[in-house]
Amino acid sequence: MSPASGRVRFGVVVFPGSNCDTDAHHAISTFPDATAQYLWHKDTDLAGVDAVILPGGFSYGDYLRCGAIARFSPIMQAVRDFAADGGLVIGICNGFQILVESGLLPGGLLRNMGLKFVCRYVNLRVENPATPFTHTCREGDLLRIIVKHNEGNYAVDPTTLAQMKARGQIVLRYADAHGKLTPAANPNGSVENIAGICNETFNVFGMMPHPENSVEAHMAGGTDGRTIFQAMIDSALGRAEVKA
Amino acid sequence: MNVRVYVTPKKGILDPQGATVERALPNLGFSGVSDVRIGKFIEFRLDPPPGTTLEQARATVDEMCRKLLANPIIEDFTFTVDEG
Amino acid sequence: MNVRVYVTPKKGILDPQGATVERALPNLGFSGVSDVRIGKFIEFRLDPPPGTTLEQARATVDEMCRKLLANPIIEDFTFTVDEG
Amino acid sequence: MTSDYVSRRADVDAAVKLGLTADEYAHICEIQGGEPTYVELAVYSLMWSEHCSYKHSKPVLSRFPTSGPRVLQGPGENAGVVDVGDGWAVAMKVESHNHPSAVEPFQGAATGVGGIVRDIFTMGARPIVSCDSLRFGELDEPRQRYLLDGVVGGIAHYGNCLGIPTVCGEVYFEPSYEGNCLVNAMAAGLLRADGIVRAKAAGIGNHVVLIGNKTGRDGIGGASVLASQEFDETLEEKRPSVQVGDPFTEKKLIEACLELLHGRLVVSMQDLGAAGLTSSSSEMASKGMVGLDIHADRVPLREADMEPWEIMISESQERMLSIVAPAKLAAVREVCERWDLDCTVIGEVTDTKMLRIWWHGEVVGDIPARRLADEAPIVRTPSVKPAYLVDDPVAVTDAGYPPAADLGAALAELLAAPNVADKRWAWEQYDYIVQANTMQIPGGDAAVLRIKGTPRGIAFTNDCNGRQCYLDPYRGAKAAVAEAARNLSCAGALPVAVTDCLNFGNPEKGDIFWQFEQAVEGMAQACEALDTPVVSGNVSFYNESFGKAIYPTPMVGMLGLYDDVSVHIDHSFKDEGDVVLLLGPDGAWIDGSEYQKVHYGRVEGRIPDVDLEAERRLQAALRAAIGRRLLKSAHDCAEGGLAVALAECAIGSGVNGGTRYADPEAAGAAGRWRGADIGLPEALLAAPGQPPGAAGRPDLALFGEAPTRVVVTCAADDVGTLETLLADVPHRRIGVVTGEDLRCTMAGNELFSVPVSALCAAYESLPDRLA
Ligand SMILES: Nc1ncnc2c1ncn2[C@@H]1O[C@H](COP(=O)(O)OP(=O)(O)O)[C@@H](O)[C@H]1O
Ligand SMILES: [Mg+2]
Repeated sequence: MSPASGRVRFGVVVFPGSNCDTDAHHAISTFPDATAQYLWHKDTDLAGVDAVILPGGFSYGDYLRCGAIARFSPIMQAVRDFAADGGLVIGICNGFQILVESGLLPGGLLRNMGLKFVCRYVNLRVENPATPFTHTCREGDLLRIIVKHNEGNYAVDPTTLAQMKARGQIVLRYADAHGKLTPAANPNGSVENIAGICNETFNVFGMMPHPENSVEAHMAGGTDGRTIFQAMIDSALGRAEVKA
Repeated sequence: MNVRVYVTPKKGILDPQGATVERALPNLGFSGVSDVRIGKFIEFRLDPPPGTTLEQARATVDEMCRKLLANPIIEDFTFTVDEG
Repeated sequence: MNVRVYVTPKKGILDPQGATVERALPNLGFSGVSDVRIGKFIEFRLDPPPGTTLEQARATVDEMCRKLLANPIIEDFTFTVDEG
Repeated sequence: MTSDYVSRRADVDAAVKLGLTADEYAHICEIQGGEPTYVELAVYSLMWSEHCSYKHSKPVLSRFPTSGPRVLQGPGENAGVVDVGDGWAVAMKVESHNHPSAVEPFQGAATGVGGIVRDIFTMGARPIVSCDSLRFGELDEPRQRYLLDGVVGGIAHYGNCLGIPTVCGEVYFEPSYEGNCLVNAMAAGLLRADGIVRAKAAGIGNHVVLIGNKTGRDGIGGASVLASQEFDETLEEKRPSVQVGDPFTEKKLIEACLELLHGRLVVSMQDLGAAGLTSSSSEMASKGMVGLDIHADRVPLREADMEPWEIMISESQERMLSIVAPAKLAAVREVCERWDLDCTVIGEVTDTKMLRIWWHGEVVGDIPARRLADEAPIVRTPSVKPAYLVDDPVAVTDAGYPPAADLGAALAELLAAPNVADKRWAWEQYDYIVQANTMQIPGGDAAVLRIKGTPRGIAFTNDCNGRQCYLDPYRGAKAAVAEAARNLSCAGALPVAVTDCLNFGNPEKGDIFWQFEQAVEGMAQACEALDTPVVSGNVSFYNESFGKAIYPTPMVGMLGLYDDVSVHIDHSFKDEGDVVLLLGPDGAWIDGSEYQKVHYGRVEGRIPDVDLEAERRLQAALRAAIGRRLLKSAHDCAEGGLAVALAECAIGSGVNGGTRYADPEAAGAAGRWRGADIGLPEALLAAPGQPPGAAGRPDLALFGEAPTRVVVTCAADDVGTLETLLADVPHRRIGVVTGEDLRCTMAGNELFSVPVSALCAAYESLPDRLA
């Protein structure tokens, strides 16, 4: 896929209750080779965007289960079709929750082990750099990015987990400052410190931490989140050869 | 019709809330409690089109549970439908 | 003993979850649903000291509900205790 | 044919049951030209309550300076508005939710956030900041831990869902708050300076439109005597007086209302807060000098069988009232539909100047709006100096205060004290980064945010030391303003405006009223001297339990500005070899200090008075130095005195992006801890104005408290330039940043030397106390 304009067009889906939609939009605007536009949850097509962001927040108040109601939004059918065609979709936090509720990603996200919302910088160890979302990294790189959620405790049955590991679908894990996967480094009790996963075809990615809040050097969050979006941009522009 | 849906964390899936409550109870002086599982209890009225049988209504509720009220990957559910 | 506790939002109190689910259902093709209330469903095993009567066990569970499992200011609860 | 609602009239007994006095009832009869209907009485009883009418506080509040070149809107609207440059303005306000939080901490605090946020976006401002100032009893009480847990959880639940960063706050624990916790929620929003919306009804014939949640019997517990006693015996006994927050609906309201306001689809807007529809409609009518007809039977209900008076006074959350021209109604409905919000025409603007309440075609209440909303009879309480202060307190002397034997241990003890210890446990539950404006996260002196698209920025802080206000309400309140300004100046921001929440006991008592007057006087003087007018605020009286009042707690929320926000600094030590300076006068007092409370278990004495002129000079010099990028860190000396301030600077060095390195070993290995070698001059022991007992007491030099003191660091090369800039401000070089221990000597004698990692462990021990 190589957008004609030379700039990758990101669509940021706005659900009622999304609240990191503007942050995602802003983050993309800091990349010279990308533009962002909002997509309304009641829309039925993606307006020709090259990549989709399902942003963080509390779609439908996170009532019932996070992401449970949003997944029925009209736009989600278009997102499903787009993903089936190999389009790049990233779900961040609530977006990740919507992707698992939609069945676009395996597993589920439970209440944090500590039963409290947690807003904290974490270290993410890159487990699989051969994805359209991480090819800018090397295996074992540590990214310092903020998490902020109440339900980020990833759970999946052992059989599926084993398959996911074998295929390299585990993309990011919570680690300590030395890259060790310790329980203390895990902010939510997620199985095997999982922080981000891909689907089997590596074009749909969900992560609990918020790369969009780490894109500007002068802000509190630093810049480690840029690499994720840069990877997506390069992939969409066909600049990167990413094995799937 | 009155519908009651009971959603519980799937067996084998961690239940952070249940685990925390189980740990808290002895400190409050309650002993002998185990296997705490915390789920959801959903009640509603269902007024199906006239002529709907109880069986049909149950099928509708089952579908509602599967699609929305529970997430079968992490949750189990049961329900009751009473006429009235 | 097997205990099941049903916690519901008190009558008259706002239940934003229930209201939001109720609003969502018609869009999913489920009509005729009203009065949705969402609460908690808690199950656990209770192994009281030998010689405890069912009455005593019920009193204990009642106290557990009041103190921890439900918030009596905004929630009602009921429960069942089965021997077994 | 008239219904019961009109034919039955309320007598004085009913009025008294609703909390009105016989005099007030007589006044009502006079205004109404006879006995009021029950609906009218219910409406009066709420509008003339202390909460809505400010009947005790109004004359005293007029003492505050409220104007200035930057003030675009002072007190009197939903929020104050301050010009911040480049065509931008900031709306700010604080509100208390003390009593609801004491009953149900989670929902009480949550709805407190919801209420203050509505005050902000009603002005046409996009809410960008939320702050919370909290007070509880001592933590060893399980009930207090329960309250703390619930309140923090409720604030997190609501604020996080709205996507408004909670960037600053404070938490104090004192026995006086045991039966009456304080939950003060502050919020601020950004708007165009020419886009301020005022809550004024206008345009005869325009629609009155209710937007948002349905109306239930929330928060009408107090008035339910009407139902049970007189009106309708069949109504349910139990009424939920606890309000449950629905942040999802409020998030949709924010988006929809800002769209309506920015698109000029509505004439004006007002949130429904205390006294619900009654206060919002009467205030809008009064401000616009028009009348409003409200058809209570058209209000969408959550419970079918509500009475008109219940509908008028219900405090159901997440509702907005707006005035809409008929031609714009369809467009307004369209926006509300898009956001899945109810939108109902419930009345119209009239030229009668009356608030007229209709019920199925009949007028059941007809009240002059202005008299209801703005002319509640003022109550004057004669003030009396409290018994505990009748003999003017004197500064404490050595007697009964043997110096701590191990100063390092005393420092650790202070760092672990709940009032000093790191509050990360609380603020980690808040999303402090959403909206991508946060430059300085919680944990420092002030929160700093940028204004996107400009070089500008803003800073916020909340401050009030209730213990000091108890010992001297005048000096303590003055100190609260000075400290708030100092916190902003430490971050490099220019303090420009105040919003305040005045939490006191029962104002009908002379001694409480005296505390109130004294505190307002102290605040007013400090606000004048520091050029920080009061643009909005809130008064919370009756904070008592079992007849005992809380410490007087005049909480100060302050806004600071940057023309160039990139100059901002934080409090943590930066580089090996940086020079440490102490700015401000010598001398520190044990009176009212944390050291006095923690180490000696006492609260007494005479707290020092802030020299406002010295304060102003110090802060100006500090900001000038930061503006010229001469400083690497700056930190205010507050609870725990100089030693705690130094320890916090050192502990802060182990922080990266808000997270402390999880294990101190890793931090050490990464060379992240920055200790310091501090040599204190003996002059600190015999400062002018200090009681003779302080001589020879290094512990007081370390832990004593005094206003107007700041610890700063700068590169060794810059000290000379800095000292020139500090010419008219007392200052001393007291050490250098070095190593990984905090070491302190006086005249060659070591006072203490402690690894920073150990100080950090003490500082982070709060969660252990909550388990
Ligand atoms: N202590 C105070 N200092 C300054 N202004 C105050 C103070 N208390 C109340 N006000 C102002 O009085 C008005 C009424 O306050 P309040 O009843 O809290 O408003 P609302 O009900 O809209 O939240 C507001 O404009 C508020 O800013
Ligand atoms: Mg208001």
